Amino acid sequence: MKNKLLKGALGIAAVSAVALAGGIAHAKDTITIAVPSFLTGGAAGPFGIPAMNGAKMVTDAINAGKLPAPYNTKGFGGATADVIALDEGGGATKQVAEYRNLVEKRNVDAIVGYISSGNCQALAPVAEELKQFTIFATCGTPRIFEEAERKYVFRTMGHATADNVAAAMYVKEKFPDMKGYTGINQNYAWGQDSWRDFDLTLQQIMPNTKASDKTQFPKIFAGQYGSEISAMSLDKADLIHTSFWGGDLEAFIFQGNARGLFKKKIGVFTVGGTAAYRLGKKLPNGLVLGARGPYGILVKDRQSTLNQWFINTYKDIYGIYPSGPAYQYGQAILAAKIAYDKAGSDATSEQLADALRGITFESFSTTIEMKLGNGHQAATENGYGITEYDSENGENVVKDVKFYPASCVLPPEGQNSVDWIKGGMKGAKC
Amino acid sequence: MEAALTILLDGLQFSSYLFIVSAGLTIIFGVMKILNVAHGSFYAWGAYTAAFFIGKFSDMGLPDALGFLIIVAAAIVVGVILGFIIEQGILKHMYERDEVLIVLATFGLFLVLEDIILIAFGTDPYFAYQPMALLDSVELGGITRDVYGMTLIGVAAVVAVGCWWLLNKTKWGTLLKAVIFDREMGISMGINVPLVYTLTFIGGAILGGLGGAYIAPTISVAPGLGTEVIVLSFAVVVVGGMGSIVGAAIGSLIIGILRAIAVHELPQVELFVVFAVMAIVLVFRPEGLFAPAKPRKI
Amino acid sequence: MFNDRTAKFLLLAALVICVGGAFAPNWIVNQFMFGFSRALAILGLMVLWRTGLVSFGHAFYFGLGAYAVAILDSKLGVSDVFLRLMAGAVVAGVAGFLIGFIMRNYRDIFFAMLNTAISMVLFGIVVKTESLGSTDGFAISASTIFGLSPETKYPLFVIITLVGLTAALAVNFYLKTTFGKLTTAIRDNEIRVEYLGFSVAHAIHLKYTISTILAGCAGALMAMSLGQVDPESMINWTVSGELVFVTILSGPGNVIAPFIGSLVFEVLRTYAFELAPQAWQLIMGATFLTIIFFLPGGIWSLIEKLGGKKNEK
Amino acid sequence: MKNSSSILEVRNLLKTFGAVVAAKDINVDISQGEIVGIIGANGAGKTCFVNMVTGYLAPTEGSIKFEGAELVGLGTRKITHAGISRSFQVSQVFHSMTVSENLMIALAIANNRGADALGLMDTPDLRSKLDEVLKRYRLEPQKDATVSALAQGVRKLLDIAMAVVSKPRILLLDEPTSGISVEEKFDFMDIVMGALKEDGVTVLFVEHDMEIVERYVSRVLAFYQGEIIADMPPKDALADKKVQEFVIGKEHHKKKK
Repeated sequence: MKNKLLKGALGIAAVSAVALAGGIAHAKDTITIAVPSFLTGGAAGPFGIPAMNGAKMVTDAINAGKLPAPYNTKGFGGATADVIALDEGGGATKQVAEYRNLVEKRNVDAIVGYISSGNCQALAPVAEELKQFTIFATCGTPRIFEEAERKYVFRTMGHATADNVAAAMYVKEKFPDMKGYTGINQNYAWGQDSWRDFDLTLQQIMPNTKASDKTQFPKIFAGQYGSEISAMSLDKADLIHTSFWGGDLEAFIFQGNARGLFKKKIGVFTVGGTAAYRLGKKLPNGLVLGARGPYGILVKDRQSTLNQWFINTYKDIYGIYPSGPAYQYGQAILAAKIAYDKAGSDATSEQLADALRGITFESFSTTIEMKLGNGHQAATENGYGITEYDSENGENVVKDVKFYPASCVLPPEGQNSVDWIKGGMKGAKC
Repeated sequence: MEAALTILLDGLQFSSYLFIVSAGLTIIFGVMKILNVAHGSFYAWGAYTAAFFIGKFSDMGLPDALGFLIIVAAAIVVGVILGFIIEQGILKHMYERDEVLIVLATFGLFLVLEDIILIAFGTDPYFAYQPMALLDSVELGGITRDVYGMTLIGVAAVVAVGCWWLLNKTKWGTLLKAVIFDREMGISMGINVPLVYTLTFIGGAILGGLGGAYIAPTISVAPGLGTEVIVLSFAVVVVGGMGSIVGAAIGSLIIGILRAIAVHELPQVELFVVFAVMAIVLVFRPEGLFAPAKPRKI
Repeated sequence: MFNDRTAKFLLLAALVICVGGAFAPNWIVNQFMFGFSRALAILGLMVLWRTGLVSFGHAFYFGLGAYAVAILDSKLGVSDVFLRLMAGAVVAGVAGFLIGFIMRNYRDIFFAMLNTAISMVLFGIVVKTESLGSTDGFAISASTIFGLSPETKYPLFVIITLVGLTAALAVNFYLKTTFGKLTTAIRDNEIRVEYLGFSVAHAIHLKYTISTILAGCAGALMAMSLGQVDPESMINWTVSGELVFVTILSGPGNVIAPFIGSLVFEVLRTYAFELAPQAWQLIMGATFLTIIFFLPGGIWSLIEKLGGKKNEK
Repeated sequence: MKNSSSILEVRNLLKTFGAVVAAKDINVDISQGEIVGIIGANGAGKTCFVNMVTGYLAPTEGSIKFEGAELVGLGTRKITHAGISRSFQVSQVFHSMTVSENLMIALAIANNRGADALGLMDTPDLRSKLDEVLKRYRLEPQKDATVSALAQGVRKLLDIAMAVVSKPRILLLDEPTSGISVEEKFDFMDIVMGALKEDGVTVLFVEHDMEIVERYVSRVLAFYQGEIIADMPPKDALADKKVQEFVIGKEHHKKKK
């Protein structure tokens, strides 16, 4: 009995030794990419699932060599990628434990994803410690690359500062007569940061306007905004800024709409894009809508082959137009392909990082320049539009879309976002 | 004056919401001494069921007014089915065991029910705005208010009066009070305590489901919506006194009105209202403001 | 202190685990670190449980321990592993001692729920306060040991194992003292204990404080092994639920049980998460119900049955 | 200090629960070494009296002095420390533990009142004391049995043994023979009273059984509706009209005196 066990163990050891040696000698046929996203909880519907769909769709197309040129080569450096989908819920600490499992137990080759800023913030140092090639897809906080220099961590979309600076610029351009503004943002890091950036920017570019002293910060997932809507209705401000997302966003739109809030006030929704396709007729006209960059409804009319392929394929598979998160995850997967194509399918994390650092590439909807954070943080344009229901086609569209170049809404390399805005956004090229 | 009216209405509306979601929790606790963590799941199931059918009926071209019927039906169906299955299938077999173990069992149930919702309804949110759109809005105190939101106050009043009437004006209520005061006494008086338990649990579940179903038209019905409700209803019940209906009503009013004042006058402190009230009550009166009398043993 | 079977087993097991850890893959070392960290909190809850008390809010102390480490790190730059551990224990212990004056008057479900309520207050405050990290929490720098910063996690793993061993031995000894023996006595009959001339309130207060110190240590060690704290994973009521779950899973039979139970929990969660990313809660919940119904004595009762051990207390 | 030999002086004791009067005008002096029986119908206030003397219930009015010191206001624990112990009508023991463990806990607490509670309980000193108690109360055969598996009589013995290990100067026994069969009751009481006599303890016991009362006590307190209606030697008490009417089975279900 004991002998048998011993032989078995030796056998396994020998096989794995051969496999290991083989892996080192030849390019891999398959690689594993872990894609974390919200699969449970309130963020799953509006963010997690579209994101995962986008990632899977792009991965499948790459595996089959079906992406439009110039990405029509098969695979990731020739290797087929397996996607491991996993849930991003449960808090940053839990995600740290899961991340370690991904790297140390499940031995994934690359990790591409994450929506929550809290998770990205917590995982960046872990990724560095474990020397694991990681691309953050959607999370927004600027702190990740401003606080420390990263070697293995990338982010392929602009950070949240751009969302709110662009929002303020759009407001200045379209509503020059606006006198006062207020805001309703969730009381956690995302909402607090968003309001601060928007408020600081307006102080700079529209110094004659005044922020309300009664800005609202309800609890995340509160769902009931009756009192807040009353308070904002009574407020003198004529503009409302919100970074609400998901269920809170939709509940706020329903409740505010029923009470005529958006008829009296201009609503600025920095993450409103995710709701545009889903709410249909229930979305009020005249909202200022962002999508955290050039994604989703804002770029529906862009005619590039890559963009049209993305929209049409997504609509074929999932029956709905792709929203921002689908784009963001899709382009992060694309970035992984570019890195693998350059470095080879057997590349180490170090080689992959070298391959991606500082490059500029054409993504589905926009050009991505990895030029901030020492070449680890993307700079992209950012834009807004105004909602209108197109009764002919029975769907929402945005009009008056305006995009601001990255150099206009993001701080130059090496500068902290908040300091940059406070300092009058020096060096911004609009 | 107008501002005061607005604050009062906002406060009442939020208090009503709090009361509806916490009434079922406190009733179940009062009678059965079970802190039902799965209460949030009843809320979620009520919301999903209502939203699902309101959407379906609307798609079929049926009149939107049916939505109100669906809301009540959803609460009853969810309460009866889930309440019955959980009480008969699980809790019934645990009454001999430690009360705290029962809390844990409901915690386990909560985890299971959360994921079953995900499997049954998917991750995409459901919208059931039709009943709210139907009732339109009015100008009141210088601002627009949606009528649907204000009917919440009526629903809460009906629930409160209904509970009061049931407890104080019916034979059933007398039996229930005997069981609440002392289970052993109830048994010795010949009360069919297992039946009382089953019906109480179903009743509490219906109230939980009603909370979700009634709120559904004003929100996006999405995964995880039950979690928040557990915390809120628990806070109300702790403040009011665990197991006391009057306590739940007063607790809801205190938290709801203070919160409305904060939102209007000093939004920075709004977030701490619930917890501040809870902390103060815990320090000075840990058993809550209206803790029901306990029988003396020995 | 070392001359019973449990103590001997603990010493031997700690030795084997420490040596084994040097050769084990990282992810296994991680599982042991998380498991043993949590086990300290479970050990405290076990002491309470033997008295007939279950706290559904010990995430309060677990979180205090973790946040003590985080705040020391981010505000004062303290990185020494022992200072951090002490801070976690002291902060949680002092809070537990003070709150104990309230808690010692309550029993059963009221005890469980008052603890929940207090933990929710802390959760609310942390989530809403930017200087406490709000929902994001804090990243925690790597711990140093006597001024040295180790290359790998192994030294921390050894320290956690040794802290676990010390705590287990101490609790094992405690359970044999008059105070410890009173644990079961109070559960059985408080009136008699009072009539024998012993203050039940004092005894419960002491047990409560012990359990909070242990929970604080657990939080501090967990924070150090994870390198991250946030309110959702450290203070939320679901964390309290998890702690009680692991306590029930372990069983109250022996001080070894919490360590085994916590490891089983870590492994269970890892695989549930891996196999069913969208339904892992369902797996955990179902396991939970199964344990409550079919294994009321927890894993330890299973071990006793299999090993044929009897009455090792 | 009018009666200097009194170990317990009870004056004008009153206890009400809302409108219900559970004890009224109770005045008693107990001398050192007396064995006193407390009799009365159900609800007459006997257990209430015991509960007040031992601090489980606080009197509404009145005073209870033990060796000259006021007991009213002290909790059960302080009164135990002062030297008064009690047993219970339904034995109050640790049901999931063995007889030895029950007694060891009682001994450990009695020995140091918790001052040394962090010491090991199982010491040779306590062991020898345990053996002595087991022997005196004839509990040796059952010493390793779990209490929940024991017969009612043995539990009662254990209950009393636990009450006396702290060497009280007054012991209150609440219906020691309830739940014990007729054949066993004298054997049982012989064990108990024999052991107590050795220690010279003053004993007050509540009892229904008049045979037991006649045989073991030197004085009887008869309770009726919260008041003491007779305080005399047992022979006189049994012959007393009021006692016969209100206490000993010849009740007429009268609502008023």
